[in-house]
Amino acid sequence: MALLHTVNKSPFEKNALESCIRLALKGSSILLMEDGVYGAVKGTAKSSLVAGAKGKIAVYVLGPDLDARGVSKDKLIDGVKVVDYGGFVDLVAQHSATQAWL
Amino acid sequence: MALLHTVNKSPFEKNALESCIRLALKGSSILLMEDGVYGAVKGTAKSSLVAGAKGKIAVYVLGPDLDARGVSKDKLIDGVKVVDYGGFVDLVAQHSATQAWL
Amino acid sequence: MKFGILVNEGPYTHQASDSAYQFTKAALAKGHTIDRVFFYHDGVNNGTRFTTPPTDDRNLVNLWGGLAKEHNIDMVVCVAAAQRRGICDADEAKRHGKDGNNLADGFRISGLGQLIELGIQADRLVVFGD
Amino acid sequence: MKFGILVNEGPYTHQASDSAYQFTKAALAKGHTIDRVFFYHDGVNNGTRFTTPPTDDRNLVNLWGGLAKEHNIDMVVCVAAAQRRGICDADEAKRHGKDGNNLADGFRISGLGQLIELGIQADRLVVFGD
Amino acid sequence: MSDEGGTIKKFMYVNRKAPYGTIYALESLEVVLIGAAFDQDVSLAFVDDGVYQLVKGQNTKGVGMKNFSPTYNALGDYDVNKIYVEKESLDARGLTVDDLLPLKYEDEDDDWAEKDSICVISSAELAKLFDQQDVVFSF
Amino acid sequence: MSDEGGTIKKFMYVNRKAPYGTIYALESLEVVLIGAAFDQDVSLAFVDDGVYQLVKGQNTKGVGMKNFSPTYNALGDYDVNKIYVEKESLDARGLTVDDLLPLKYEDEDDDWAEKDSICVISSAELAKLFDQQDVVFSF
Repeated sequence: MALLHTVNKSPFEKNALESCIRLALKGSSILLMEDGVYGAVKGTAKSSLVAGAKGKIAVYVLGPDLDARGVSKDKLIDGVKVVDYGGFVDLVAQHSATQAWL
Repeated sequence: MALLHTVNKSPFEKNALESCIRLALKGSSILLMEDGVYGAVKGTAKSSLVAGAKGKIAVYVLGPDLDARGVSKDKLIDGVKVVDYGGFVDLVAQHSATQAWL
Repeated sequence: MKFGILVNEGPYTHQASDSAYQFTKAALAKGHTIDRVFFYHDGVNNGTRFTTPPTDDRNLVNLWGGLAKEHNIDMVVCVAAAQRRGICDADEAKRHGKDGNNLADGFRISGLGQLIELGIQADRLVVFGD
Repeated sequence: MKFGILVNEGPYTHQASDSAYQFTKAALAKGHTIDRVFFYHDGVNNGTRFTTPPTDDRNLVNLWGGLAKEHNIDMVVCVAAAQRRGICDADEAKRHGKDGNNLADGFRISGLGQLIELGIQADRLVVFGD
Repeated sequence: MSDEGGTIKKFMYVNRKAPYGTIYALESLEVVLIGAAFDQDVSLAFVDDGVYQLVKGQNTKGVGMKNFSPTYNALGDYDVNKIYVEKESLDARGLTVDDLLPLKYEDEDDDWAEKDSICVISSAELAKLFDQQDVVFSF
Repeated sequence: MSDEGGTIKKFMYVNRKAPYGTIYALESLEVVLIGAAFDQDVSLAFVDDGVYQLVKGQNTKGVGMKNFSPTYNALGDYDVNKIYVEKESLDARGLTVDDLLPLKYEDEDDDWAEKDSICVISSAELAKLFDQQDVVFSF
């Protein structure tokens, strides 16, 4: 059993994603949601955060939040998986606890 | 006449101070207030932001906010000036307009 | 599974309330139960019936209230946080000498102990905030 | 000089309301005038009389109201922002079919035009937010 | 609606926050639309995550929120046509002007030709522009 | 007050925000104090700007706000004595444990000796600690 981390802040505006990755144990998962979804985009000044964590942590992104912000799925960093709210529920159930990086 | 910029966010948590310094014209002033006062402290991972801006921009810090947070004045970066709320009012009056970096 | 939900921000200002609502609906649709939704910090502002959002926008207070009614969910507004922010029911109004109250249908006011209890009883606690 | 003040956050949750209050007091003490304090976004939550902060803490709603009375300051709560957040006066309550209202003494509800007008008329506009 | 006896001030609205995660983008736009009736010299700046407000293709059906991005298209009709986007902010986010809404206005002084409202400028240019303002709104 | 039939869960309160600028630090502390009555296995973590909450010498007279930092001293009396501070966060802010409140508790299992509640640990150690929790509160 491992933790599910949720990050809802843009990595350009706040340090939440950076801190989450620093403190997420290998084998845990991160769900990027709300303004956090910008962290899942490739070719940005912050892409290295998620790209660098990939071997150690499974990274998910909330599809409805991508759509709201006009981020098309072909812009996502390779290996990032898109889930809907039902998938979010499943992730919470599958992990031992959820830690929100607010 | 030049702008007074106010920054009320910690430079460790948010990008406001960094953006303010990038977009503040030479000859303008910055007032660090609320959680922004942490940006005025020397010997931190973010001290270079204010230290690097000093030749170009006058940097002020709000004393009551320093006191609330237990930051003693001998920890401030050289050249940063401490003002109280009255001094804040004077700064607003002395500059052509105020820009808040929220 | 039994889920507990913590909402830390008011409606509209932050997406937290929307995200929590969508999550709660999805959890119910998957057959999970929602032990309680606890509203803390500015989250207490989800519980005022004085809200009138634009007609072409969602009404989050009513959405939460409707969900509570339909699925019999306990929705608790923290009393200490509510006092700081001007949310009260008839009892609270009387206790503090207020000339009215604004708690919406489907919500109740109670203490922080209800949040701790939720943490103990629920299989999972999910936090939505700023 | 004539100052205009814009407050974008509610009391307690963010320091913005405190900072704006301290600034306003200091400006008055220096002989400046305050053309208007405009409350926008969650700032409208500064204008509810249902607030009951802990007795050992400051009461920001009353502090603002007192300052308005003492110095005859126009304090305007934005109507659109107030509707989203459940702040209303008697007129607004009637218009939207609410069974009560919660606007505090010293505040009035009006439109965003009052903010633009403030920007035009004041010598300086100072913004306090999150 | 301007009864200020001809006072024209330079108003700058600075947008630094992403849409939807918080309401600042939406409520800032509401101020701009009301303000457009006052005959001031209005500019908008999109900096940092504010540039995300202008990204095209927004679809909020899944989050249950109101999609307010079409409203930016109306700015031209309100004579709000000085829209500055910081190049450094676009670059950091892997965006170009082609990712943004194609905001247009009709130029009254040039035979009503349709022109682009968005002007991508550097930090250095934007800093100079900020310095010329009489009133800077930030939300 | 625990009527849960002996369920003991690991509760972690994560504090990542500075005091006074926002209310999260204060209202988080209020949850910890109420929660202390429930006989759970409680830990507090101070990370990022959360470490500023514990800085000593806070004086809020000038800002007109309530100084709540003395309340941290009471945590030991409530049997809340596992207080973890991330070393990397202290280092980045130029702080050491000497800048923090000297939080103490009386160890019931060791002749009531007075001990330090604060334990400075690395990111790697804290990550392991987070992973063992049943409930993680963040505000």
